[in-house]
Amino acid sequence: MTTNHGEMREMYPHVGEPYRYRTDAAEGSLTFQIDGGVAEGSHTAITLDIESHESGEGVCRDVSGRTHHFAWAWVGPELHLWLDGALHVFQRAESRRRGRAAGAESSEDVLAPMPGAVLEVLVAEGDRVERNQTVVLMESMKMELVITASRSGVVHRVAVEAGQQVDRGMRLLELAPEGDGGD
Amino acid sequence: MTTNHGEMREMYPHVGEPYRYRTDAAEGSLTFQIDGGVAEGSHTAITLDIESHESGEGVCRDVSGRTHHFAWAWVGPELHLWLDGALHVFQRAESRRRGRAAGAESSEDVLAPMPGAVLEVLVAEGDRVERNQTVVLMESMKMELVITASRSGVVHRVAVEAGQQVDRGMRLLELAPEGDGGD
Amino acid sequence: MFAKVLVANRGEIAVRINQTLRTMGITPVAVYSEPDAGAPHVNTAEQSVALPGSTAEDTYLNIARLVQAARDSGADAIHPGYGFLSENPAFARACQDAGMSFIGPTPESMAALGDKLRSKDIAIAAGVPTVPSAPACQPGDRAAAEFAERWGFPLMVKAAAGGGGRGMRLVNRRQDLDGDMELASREAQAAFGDGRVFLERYIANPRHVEMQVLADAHGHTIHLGERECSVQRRHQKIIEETPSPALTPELRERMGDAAVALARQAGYVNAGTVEFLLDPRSGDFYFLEMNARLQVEHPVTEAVLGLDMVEWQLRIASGEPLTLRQDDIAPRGHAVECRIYAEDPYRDFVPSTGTLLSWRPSSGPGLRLDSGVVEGQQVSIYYDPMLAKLIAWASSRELSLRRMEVALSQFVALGVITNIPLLRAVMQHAQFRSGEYDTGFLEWNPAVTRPAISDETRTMARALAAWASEQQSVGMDSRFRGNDGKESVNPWQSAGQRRLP
Amino acid sequence: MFAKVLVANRGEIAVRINQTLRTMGITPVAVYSEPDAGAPHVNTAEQSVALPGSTAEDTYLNIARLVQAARDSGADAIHPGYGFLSENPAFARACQDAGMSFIGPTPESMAALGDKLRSKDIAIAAGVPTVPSAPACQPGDRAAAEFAERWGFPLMVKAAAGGGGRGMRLVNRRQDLDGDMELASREAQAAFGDGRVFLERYIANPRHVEMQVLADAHGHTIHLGERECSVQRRHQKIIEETPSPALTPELRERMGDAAVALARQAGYVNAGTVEFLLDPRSGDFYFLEMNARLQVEHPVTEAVLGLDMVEWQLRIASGEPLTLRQDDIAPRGHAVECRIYAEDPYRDFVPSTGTLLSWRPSSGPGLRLDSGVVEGQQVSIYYDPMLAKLIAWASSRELSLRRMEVALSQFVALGVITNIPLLRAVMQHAQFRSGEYDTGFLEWNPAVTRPAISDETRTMARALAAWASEQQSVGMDSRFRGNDGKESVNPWQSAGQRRLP
Repeated sequence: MTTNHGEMREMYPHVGEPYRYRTDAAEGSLTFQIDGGVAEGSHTAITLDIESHESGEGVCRDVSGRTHHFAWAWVGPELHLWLDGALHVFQRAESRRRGRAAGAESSEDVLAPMPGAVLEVLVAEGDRVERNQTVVLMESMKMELVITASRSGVVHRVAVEAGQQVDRGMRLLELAPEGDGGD
Repeated sequence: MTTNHGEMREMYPHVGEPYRYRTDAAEGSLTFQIDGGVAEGSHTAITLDIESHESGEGVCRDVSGRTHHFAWAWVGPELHLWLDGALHVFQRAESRRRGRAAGAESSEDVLAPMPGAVLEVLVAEGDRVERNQTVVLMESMKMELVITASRSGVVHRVAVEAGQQVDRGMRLLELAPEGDGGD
Repeated sequence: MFAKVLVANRGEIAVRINQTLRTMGITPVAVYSEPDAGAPHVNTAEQSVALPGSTAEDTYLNIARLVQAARDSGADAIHPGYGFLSENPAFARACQDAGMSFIGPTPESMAALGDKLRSKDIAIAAGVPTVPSAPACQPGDRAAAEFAERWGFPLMVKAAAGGGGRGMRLVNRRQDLDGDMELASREAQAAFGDGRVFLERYIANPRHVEMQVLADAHGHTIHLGERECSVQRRHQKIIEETPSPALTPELRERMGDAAVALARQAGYVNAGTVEFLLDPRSGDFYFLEMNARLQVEHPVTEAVLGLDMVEWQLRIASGEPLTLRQDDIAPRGHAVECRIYAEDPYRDFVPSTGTLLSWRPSSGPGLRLDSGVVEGQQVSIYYDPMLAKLIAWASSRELSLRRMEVALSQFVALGVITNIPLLRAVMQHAQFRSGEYDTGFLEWNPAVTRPAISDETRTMARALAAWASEQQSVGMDSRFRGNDGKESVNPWQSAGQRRLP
Repeated sequence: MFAKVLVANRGEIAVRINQTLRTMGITPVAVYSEPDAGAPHVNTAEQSVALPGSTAEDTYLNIARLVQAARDSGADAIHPGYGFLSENPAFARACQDAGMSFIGPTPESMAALGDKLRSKDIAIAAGVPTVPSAPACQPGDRAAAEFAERWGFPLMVKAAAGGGGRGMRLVNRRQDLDGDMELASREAQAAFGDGRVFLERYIANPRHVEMQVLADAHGHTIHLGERECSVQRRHQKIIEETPSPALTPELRERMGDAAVALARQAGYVNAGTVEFLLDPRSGDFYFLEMNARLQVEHPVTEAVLGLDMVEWQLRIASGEPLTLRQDDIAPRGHAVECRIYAEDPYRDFVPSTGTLLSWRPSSGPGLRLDSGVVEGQQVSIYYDPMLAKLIAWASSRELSLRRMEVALSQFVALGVITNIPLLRAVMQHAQFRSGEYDTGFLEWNPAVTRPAISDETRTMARALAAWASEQQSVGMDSRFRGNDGKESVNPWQSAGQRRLP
């Protein structure tokens, strides 16, 4: 009997609190103890037979014999798990960026949510912006994207200009620090 | 302009002599000089645009614009190349087993041509066998396979018994050495 | 018949056209932008021409380059697919001027149908119902009052010269009519320099039902039945089916006759689609527009009729007569299509990009996949996020919806976020299954655009995520495409020991 | 209708049955041997039971274990697929004894049809032509001489108790008749303890044409037209098509009537296939055997008729009446199926094993894939080497053959050797295209079992091999499924700089 444990965090479709797991392998099956997550302090357990495949596909069976098809791939630090037709995204809890509170939405930066082209920057350095104010317009895949400020503050730096191509996660604007970054 | 060169050998569907190649990259295209192979001393050249993909697929275009779909994978030391629906297998010339003349079919051993089960061993140690004599019957994928001796000689050792599972390339019989191994 | 056809498009529709061209023994020529180098629409062609640049404007919308590519490659015809230049009369004319056939209608009928006012005139001339409207009138006019009297409220006020929503207002109550007409007129004056407004009946929650038409160059025009396209997000269809659950045989015949009359009136040749708004309560239908090209959702028609629309497009464009008679058109069973988009159904359909790390479509009886991508491909920002179309056919609507639902649940796609879970939720939805839905379906049922994951599934997903994460740690996720001279190991791994029964 | 059905099979047919079960809202239960853990027939089911062991005998042929698995999982019926236990009356009886429905005919009619002599008697009783034969006779008999007189040479001598080719001889000349009968009789005596022999007419180079039959439990039997299965290697079909190029409407009707009469005579219920040898010169046909199960090649019938054979099998087994009338059976277009085997077409069809490193089937209009494997899967030694079936439909035979040929040329399979190039060569072959072929096709055309690669293609392959080999050297073939926390790099690599037009 071998035991593993660790901590994961759901990112999609629900963003949840981290959960802890413990895995016990015995009798050809794996028993998972899942703690936390949906409601802090909750505890669930599930026992699965898992047959997997190096190309990233597998099948698992619960104790009732019900059989589920799954597949997985790493997208950067994200573990994308496909299960019976639905996507679930996870991260290892320890791989989240340090210095940033788990679940916090605030940031000093306004980032590009996806790759695309900048159509228009609606603010200038030194401007005061309100939370949810539209600051940049982008275009991606024939769609216009409205980028809003995640908090109120003063624009410290404009990092892009109209017409520029940006990658996902690229900084568009930097807001001046304000207190401890809480919202 | 960068130049590469090397030596390859066709294994399937035709087993051919090794050929040498030289690749010159220029103007967005690759020009291949192919020497030897079909007829020793022959020389052909072809210029291709190649777009490839890390998942092992690609498309190439010759100077007339004709476009071909290809894919490749390494199966052990063999390069399996799929081109417009047909399989071609190659090896790097240097990766062939040393001490064995290129193209020679003779060997001291009778090997399993594919995985399967041994049905019957028709010879015993010390038996004299003729070239192409049936020495072992195997079963694989509901088919009976007839294994013949690749040369005349005396059975030095029987390495398997009836009912045994064997992998591809596993030795079934060993023939006693006879002269320099030529056929 | 043509010997070589340039396909001025990309993605699934270019692949699909390549397939029929090759089936007919015609050489397809692909064009491709830089991000599309090596994409499936290139490797399914037999010849290809690079278009420098990445944006649609530089490549698939560049008339001069496309005509040049066709000329250089020796093509004798151009197929525009849908989107891009498919309804651009200047492109059709440029092809003809270069001595090549354009696979579609004449530039003249394309231009007429592309203009909203002209196409409405054509419909009226053909006796096809359009949305009732009162001619240009002033606030307080007797004509306005009479129109309001006749049709009731709500009503639309629209700018005669209008477009883009400017000068347009929904009038809910009689007492607002004059005021709203004033406002609309001022807006129209400001926007277009033309303050004329008119009243139009407001069709609440219509169904979107369209009729497929085929017309040859010898005056023979038929319709191929309808497609129901009412499930839409942001006014874009995502699910289509045929037959429509809303049509009686009598209504089908009337709509089909209307579509044929309109195509004849427009002098239409080749495949086209007449779109209607259908009021499911009254059974009245109104001409919306005619799409002068192959439609995205044409495969559902192919599935129930057993024909190849692109084959007919090519035959007609090469001058062959349409040998099908209206009586030959006998649909068999039911077909549904789902458009698979790289977009997040739970975050306002925002497009998703990335590398398709897994792309393993379901297959089997009654299923067809028209795909523009392969595993390992980059989904870029440059073009429409539609990856593929899945089509399910079965002997009844109930079975084809369930076949689709099963196929969606088996469709492995990883690396980009797709709308597959939304499509599946619609297939399972009681209202959709009942057939009683309209273009407001997603609006009235916001629950389908929210994730619905049972606690049991969530626990299983968490367990599997933990497991997969551990697999990586112990190096079991190593590349199986070995090049180390050793035989591949058995790729099946078992968790723990083998179970005994 | 059933709630839960155990599928006592593996590979593509188990996957295909799962698909229809789920479409009909019935829970499929898979069984699997150890090498099949995680195979597609398991992950397309909703429930599964492990069968310990690897060999067919221990697993898919183990009646007791299969019945136990069905009982344990709560299944109310068992579908046997084809092969394995599908024509084993003891299995059908064991299912019934355990209180479960067997989806197929009764054990009694299965047993009768499984016996060559009894099935020939049934055919004769039904008035169905069988191969002419002289009753058991001695060398020098008048009966033997008269039979030889009537039918000419060559003739077959067969052992009355025979089987497996023993006691069987082809007699080419009159002067050999007595001697060959002596020899055959002695062989038969030695082999079976029964020296009786009889003469049978030798049908040289027949076509293999079969009729699909459906019969319900209420006495209603129809046929669904024919399938032409004459392209065979080692007496196993590899390509099937419908309609047969050899059948006139009149011949089709006669063969269909014969098949229905035979099924009725046998008290047959459910889907079955009556196989005939057709003498293409005379138009005479002879009963060969009846397959009391679903046939591998059933999808071509589904493609032209627009129905689901497994759906009908389930309806009939659950007692529903067959609502199709003979007049409803109206084929549309033409369909062809190719069986994709892991075998080397150039080395006497020797099976090939290994890991499927690439498996990227073609898809699109008119194509259907029934596959039992996925990329990354191990193709093992344990079972039949058929990987998948590809089915192409089009409006004409010419187009469906070409559609198939194109699809085969686009079907990427790497890691095991497949017969795809052979299938493609047949699709391109003038004699096959003409429709004038028989069961000797591969024998008469050995060139299609030899590689035919043009010098140009060979040079291109060598160049690409050199290129791919260099790619590996410089590390460009690195795994793109990254786990290093960095975004994947753009997976498209360009050789050299970008071309300008």
